[in-house]
Amino acid sequence: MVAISELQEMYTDMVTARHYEERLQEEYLEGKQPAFDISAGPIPGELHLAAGQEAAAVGVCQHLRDDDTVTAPHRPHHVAIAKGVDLKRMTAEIFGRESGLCRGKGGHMHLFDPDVNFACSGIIAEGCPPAAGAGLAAQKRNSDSVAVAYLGEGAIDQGGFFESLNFAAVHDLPVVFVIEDNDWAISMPKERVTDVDDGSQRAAGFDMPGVRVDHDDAVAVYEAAERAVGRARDRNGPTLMEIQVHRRMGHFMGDPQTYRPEDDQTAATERDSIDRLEADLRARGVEDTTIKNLRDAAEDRVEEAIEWAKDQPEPDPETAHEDMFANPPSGVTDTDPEFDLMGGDD
Amino acid sequence: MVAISELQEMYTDMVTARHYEERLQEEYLEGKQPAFDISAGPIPGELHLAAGQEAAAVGVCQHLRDDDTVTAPHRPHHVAIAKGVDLKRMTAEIFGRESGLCRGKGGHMHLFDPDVNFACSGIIAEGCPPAAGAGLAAQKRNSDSVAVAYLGEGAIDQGGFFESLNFAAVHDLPVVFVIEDNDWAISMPKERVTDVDDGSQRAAGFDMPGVRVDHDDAVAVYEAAERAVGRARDRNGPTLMEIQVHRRMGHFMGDPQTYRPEDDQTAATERDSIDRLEADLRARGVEDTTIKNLRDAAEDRVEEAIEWAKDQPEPDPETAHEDMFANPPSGVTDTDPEFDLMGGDD
Amino acid sequence: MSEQQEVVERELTMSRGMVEAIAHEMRANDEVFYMGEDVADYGGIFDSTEGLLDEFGHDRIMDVPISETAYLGAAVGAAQEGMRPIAELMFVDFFGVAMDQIYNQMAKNTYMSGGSVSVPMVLTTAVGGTYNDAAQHSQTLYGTFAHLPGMKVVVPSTAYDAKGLMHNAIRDDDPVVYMFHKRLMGIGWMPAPDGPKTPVPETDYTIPFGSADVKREGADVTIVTLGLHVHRALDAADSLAEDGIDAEVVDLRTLVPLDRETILESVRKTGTLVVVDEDYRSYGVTGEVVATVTDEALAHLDAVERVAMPDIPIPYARPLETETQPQAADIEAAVERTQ
Amino acid sequence: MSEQQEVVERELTMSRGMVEAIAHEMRANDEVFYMGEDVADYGGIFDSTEGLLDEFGHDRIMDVPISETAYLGAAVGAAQEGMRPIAELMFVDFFGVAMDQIYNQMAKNTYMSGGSVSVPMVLTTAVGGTYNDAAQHSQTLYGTFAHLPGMKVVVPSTAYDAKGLMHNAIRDDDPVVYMFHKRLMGIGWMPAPDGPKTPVPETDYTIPFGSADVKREGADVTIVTLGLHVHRALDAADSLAEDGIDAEVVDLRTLVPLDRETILESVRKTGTLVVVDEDYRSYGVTGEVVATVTDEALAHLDAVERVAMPDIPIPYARPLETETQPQAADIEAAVERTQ
Ligand SMILES: Cc1ncc(C[n+]2csc(CCOP(=O)(O)OP(=O)(O)O)c2C)c(N)n1
Ligand SMILES: Cc1ncc(C[n+]2csc(CCOP(=O)(O)OP(=O)(O)O)c2C)c(N)n1
Ligand SMILES: [Mg+2]
Ligand SMILES: [Mg+2]
Repeated sequence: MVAISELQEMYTDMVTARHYEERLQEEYLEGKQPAFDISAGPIPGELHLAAGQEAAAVGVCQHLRDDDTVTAPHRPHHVAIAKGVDLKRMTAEIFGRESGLCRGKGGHMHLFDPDVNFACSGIIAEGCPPAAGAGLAAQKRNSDSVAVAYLGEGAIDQGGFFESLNFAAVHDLPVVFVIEDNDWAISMPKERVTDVDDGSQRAAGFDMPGVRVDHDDAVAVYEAAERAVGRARDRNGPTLMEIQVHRRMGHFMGDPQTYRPEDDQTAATERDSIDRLEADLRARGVEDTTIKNLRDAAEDRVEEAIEWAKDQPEPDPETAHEDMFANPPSGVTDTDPEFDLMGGDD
Repeated sequence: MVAISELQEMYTDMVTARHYEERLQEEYLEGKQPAFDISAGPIPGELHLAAGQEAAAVGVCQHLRDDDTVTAPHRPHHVAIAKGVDLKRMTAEIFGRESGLCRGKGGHMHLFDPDVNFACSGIIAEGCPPAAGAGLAAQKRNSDSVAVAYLGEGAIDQGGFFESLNFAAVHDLPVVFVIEDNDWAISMPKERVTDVDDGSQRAAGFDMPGVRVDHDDAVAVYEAAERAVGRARDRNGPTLMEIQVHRRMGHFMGDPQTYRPEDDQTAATERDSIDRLEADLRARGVEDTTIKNLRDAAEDRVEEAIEWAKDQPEPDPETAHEDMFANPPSGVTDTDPEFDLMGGDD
Repeated sequence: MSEQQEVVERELTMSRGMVEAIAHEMRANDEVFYMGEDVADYGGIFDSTEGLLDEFGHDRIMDVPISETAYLGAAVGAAQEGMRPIAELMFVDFFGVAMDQIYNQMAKNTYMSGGSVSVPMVLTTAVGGTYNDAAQHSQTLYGTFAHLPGMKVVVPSTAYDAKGLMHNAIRDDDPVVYMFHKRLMGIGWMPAPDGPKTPVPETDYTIPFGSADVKREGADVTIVTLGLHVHRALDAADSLAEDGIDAEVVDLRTLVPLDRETILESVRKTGTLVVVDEDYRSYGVTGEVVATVTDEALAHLDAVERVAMPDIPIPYARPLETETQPQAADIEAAVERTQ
Repeated sequence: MSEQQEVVERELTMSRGMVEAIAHEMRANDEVFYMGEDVADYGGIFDSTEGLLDEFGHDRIMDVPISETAYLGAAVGAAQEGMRPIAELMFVDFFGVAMDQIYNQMAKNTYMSGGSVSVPMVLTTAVGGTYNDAAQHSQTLYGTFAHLPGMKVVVPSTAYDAKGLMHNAIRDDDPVVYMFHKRLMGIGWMPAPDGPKTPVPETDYTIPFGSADVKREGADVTIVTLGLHVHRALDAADSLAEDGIDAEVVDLRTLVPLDRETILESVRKTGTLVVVDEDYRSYGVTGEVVATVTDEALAHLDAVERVAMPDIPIPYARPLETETQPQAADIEAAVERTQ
């Protein structure tokens, strides 16, 4: 049975993530007034928010340490929060500020926090191979850290995903692949793009265990992930998990969602995962005031991060030309060696 | 039960293919004397021969018509022969001659014969998507032709293969994917690259039927393919087949095969698929002389094709600059339209 | 102006120009269909198929799984069967997941088959920055596609060109890569500059590939560019005119084939070349245009400047993206350096 | 020649030079490993790992499934964890199945992370034609890789350079694409010309990136080239010398960074530039080298020629490949046209 302290941690992260997305939505849209203009306002670029998907983030990441690696896709904030990414610097990055995680160069789809081994990428399924690589590094170094790759249910038709499953399986890598099934890939419902309702069935072709958690219950995710992460940590190889979640917002901010039937929203809003976990907490005897305190603290932390971020300066344009390489372009040396090559090439 | 006439056709194609590969091997290696030099001799480039894999070619292609499409990989000759590709022009292409199928531009990995809808490509698994596209075209045109994509067992870890399975499955395309399992991908034995012994299991993740023929028996292949091709032709969707075959030669000519245990060769040579079909023919009452006649005719046809090809002129160097485009580079017209665009762009 | 010329007043956005050509060709030919992610119910993230689903239905305006290798390759296969697919790569930045189908199959099959096979397909794709979508969603990659042989590469800058080039692309029996700049499309949520909205004839017409268009005539300097930067160059030219510098602006319209004649003619006249490109500076469009001139008209060349995206991934924050992307002011400054 | 100079007599093939550097670095650093198809028991189809399995075993010389996206991406992931993988793409022509990992992840992560992440990996890959392997197995694609920012791009032409550049590549904290030309490796079944076999010191040494090497000094014309064509240019230079034309041959050695200084210095001296490239002519290396000179030294440039693969897929038959690939005689003719 999950310890109450863990439930409370998960609850805190879920509330943090939910409030975070709602606040970013506000900040983002406010800036696009009067007519939505993607180039206006304090948050640049596209914005993919994950409200409704928190259970998948916290239920898995609760089992992870800082030295475990996580890769996330274009919808990364909830996972980043659950993995412990620096919230202030992440927010500053999303607002395109100098003190952002990536000095304003990456943005919301390309957040890197090496302190907790978190990274994301905006190309569908392409976070899977690097996660396999992190698992490979752990294996080669004989360490017991693990790697987790998140992806959407729309990403399970992409070649890189399959290749990564096979690569992880044949090398017994400590990797967990986590599919967040929110039923939609932008405007495409999942039945339009694959015949398989349960994405975890893809594992069968690789002799890898596949498991689906068919409702966005943080506790159920926690339990399934305990086995999957444990299997990886014990060097028993990879697992594929799929978790049913819900996309409460548009694909990106500004998405008119005209393709989406109304009841798709109502049904799912009813089974909200945060309410569910809150009910669990109550059932386990946690007081209302404790819950309220957790919630308030989480919300305060979000506000603080956003305020801090908005106070940060924008990057100096000249810094655009920095950070191309870790070493100078010439590599580790810039002096040519001197040898006397007999009749050789000099 | 397979009609005797069909058995005889398959036998003829198998003998043709086997003799063809043996003769090409001779021609190729002869030219590389004394020390193997890949740039010398009458056949340019790499050469991947398919001796030992004939059952997979004939058992499937026996069910195909000229308007059905086949894509093959880098080891294409046996499939091309079974599909009815023009043997003389194919041979001329392999010898790099002007009257080759591709005027000497494609070569042995890039044979195109639009008369029988045959094509091949040297990039692993990348023949699968175009085969799916041929199936899509048949579906859109309401025709009952089908498409078959051949690939090696080493190709089933490549992204494009998986994506094609899913694409074909979700659109119910008339496509059959045929894995030729010869146990090796160049020097890599299959257990080193995937955990799954039976590649047709990959189908499960797409809710597609998968079937394996675990010995290179042309009749068994014929029967399994009858169902798969029939399913496609009847618009019931795709099938994944895997067929155990045997690579009797090196991966390419000149392959030292030092990585290959001796008994890998002996075991498989014993269960040769041509001998097996010959025994079936005898069991079905076909006379020795008939068999010998079939064999002789097949061998004669091969000799004739090779002689013809070697007699063909090499292409004029200048023709290298032809065939870039079907239309002129300017497209369908080279005159600009004339309009009076009010205050517009002219 | 000849007597027969049709007078055109109706103005369209670039997206409407492009879509009108597609719809026209689809009506005329049952074998034309469009495949891509979110092209059906959504109408294309960048309005490339807006409204087509209603008229043509899901069979001909097909949503596909996020499997670019599979569906672009399927387009190759269907094209080889004689159909005329249009397949969309949502952002050109995603080419890396499907490049083998694009360049090893689509682009090469005609040649490798010695002309016995043709691949009459159009690959449409959105390009370009200006809205802070960062390194994986803002590139043009013009040079990457133009370098690899076998594809005709089209980059419209106005609604008029978009329509005529699309008609030519669909009717062409060869693979055409049609790169539309997001900022020019006239999408509601991404306001376009004024230039791309132009009069567009209702009738169909084809603009041949390899015919660059002199969008502004001038005597002092030749600015060669394409896509979004045609409009930035025109802005720069306007303000240069105030300083008495008369710039000619050449819109390449297609990179393959490249209209070398028009470039040469202009440089022979002005003696000065400024090449402007939104793609990365090195090993790309700017070098090729410069070398085109040195190949044939070195003696006429008095001054050269290149204005392009520096060789760095496109940064996210607004001041950083603006710093790296060539602005009208950068073009002006480059021209001034040549005088 | 300074007193301390070590005299080197031992000659190696280019493959041995490359492998020696890899073995040295693997001995020195447990975190270096090599992944690729057929790199273990086979020793690399083009001898890139010949002999390494015996010393280092299957854990460090790893065969991988034919899943370039997965294993090249795994190298990116392992590199970001601080390991130093070397990952081989058997032929550069296969880049299309894995280009997203190569250019959107490997090449961009350092910049996109604002420098907080580095990707210390080497991507090795075989390039080049001359043995009739046709359109999907004979390219160099130099321009394709050099155009996209974030990768250092290395092309050795001799055993000496191959070793020193490989040492630098493995020790470098950035992604390096190391393109070795099949014809230069000295593989038993693909005889190399004489040039690439050179004296190679037993000790380790690094050749900095961005230092072009003047392989032959000359006063009359600058031939800028790389890879196989260094040797063809040297052959051409020998025969030009008989006609009294003294050619300087500049071997770029790396395309990124590009040693623009050495090119400029040479052209300032000779006034004449001939660029020779085995890659496709348009939008590639030749244009960039030409524009490098027009950017900085237009006034010094009296004549320019480009000698490159025409913009067509590489044909199979021997007379066709020979026709399209730049030969020593083509270089000679180009030089003569400039005089
Ligand atoms: C290779 C690639 N193709 C297409 C896209 C465009 N794209 C971004 S998100 C998305 C939908 C993803 O759906 P899913 O994986 O279910 O994730 P969700 O958005 O639902 O979280 C698409 C098609 C992309 N980023 N990369
Ligand atoms: C994408 C890609 N990667 C690697 C190769 C090099 N290659 C050619 S054949 C081959 C082995 C293929 O094995 P398999 O699919 O089993 O076919 P077989 O050779 O056994 O017929 C490899 C790795 C290639 N052609 N394409
Ligand atoms: Mg989804
Ligand atoms: Mg095999």
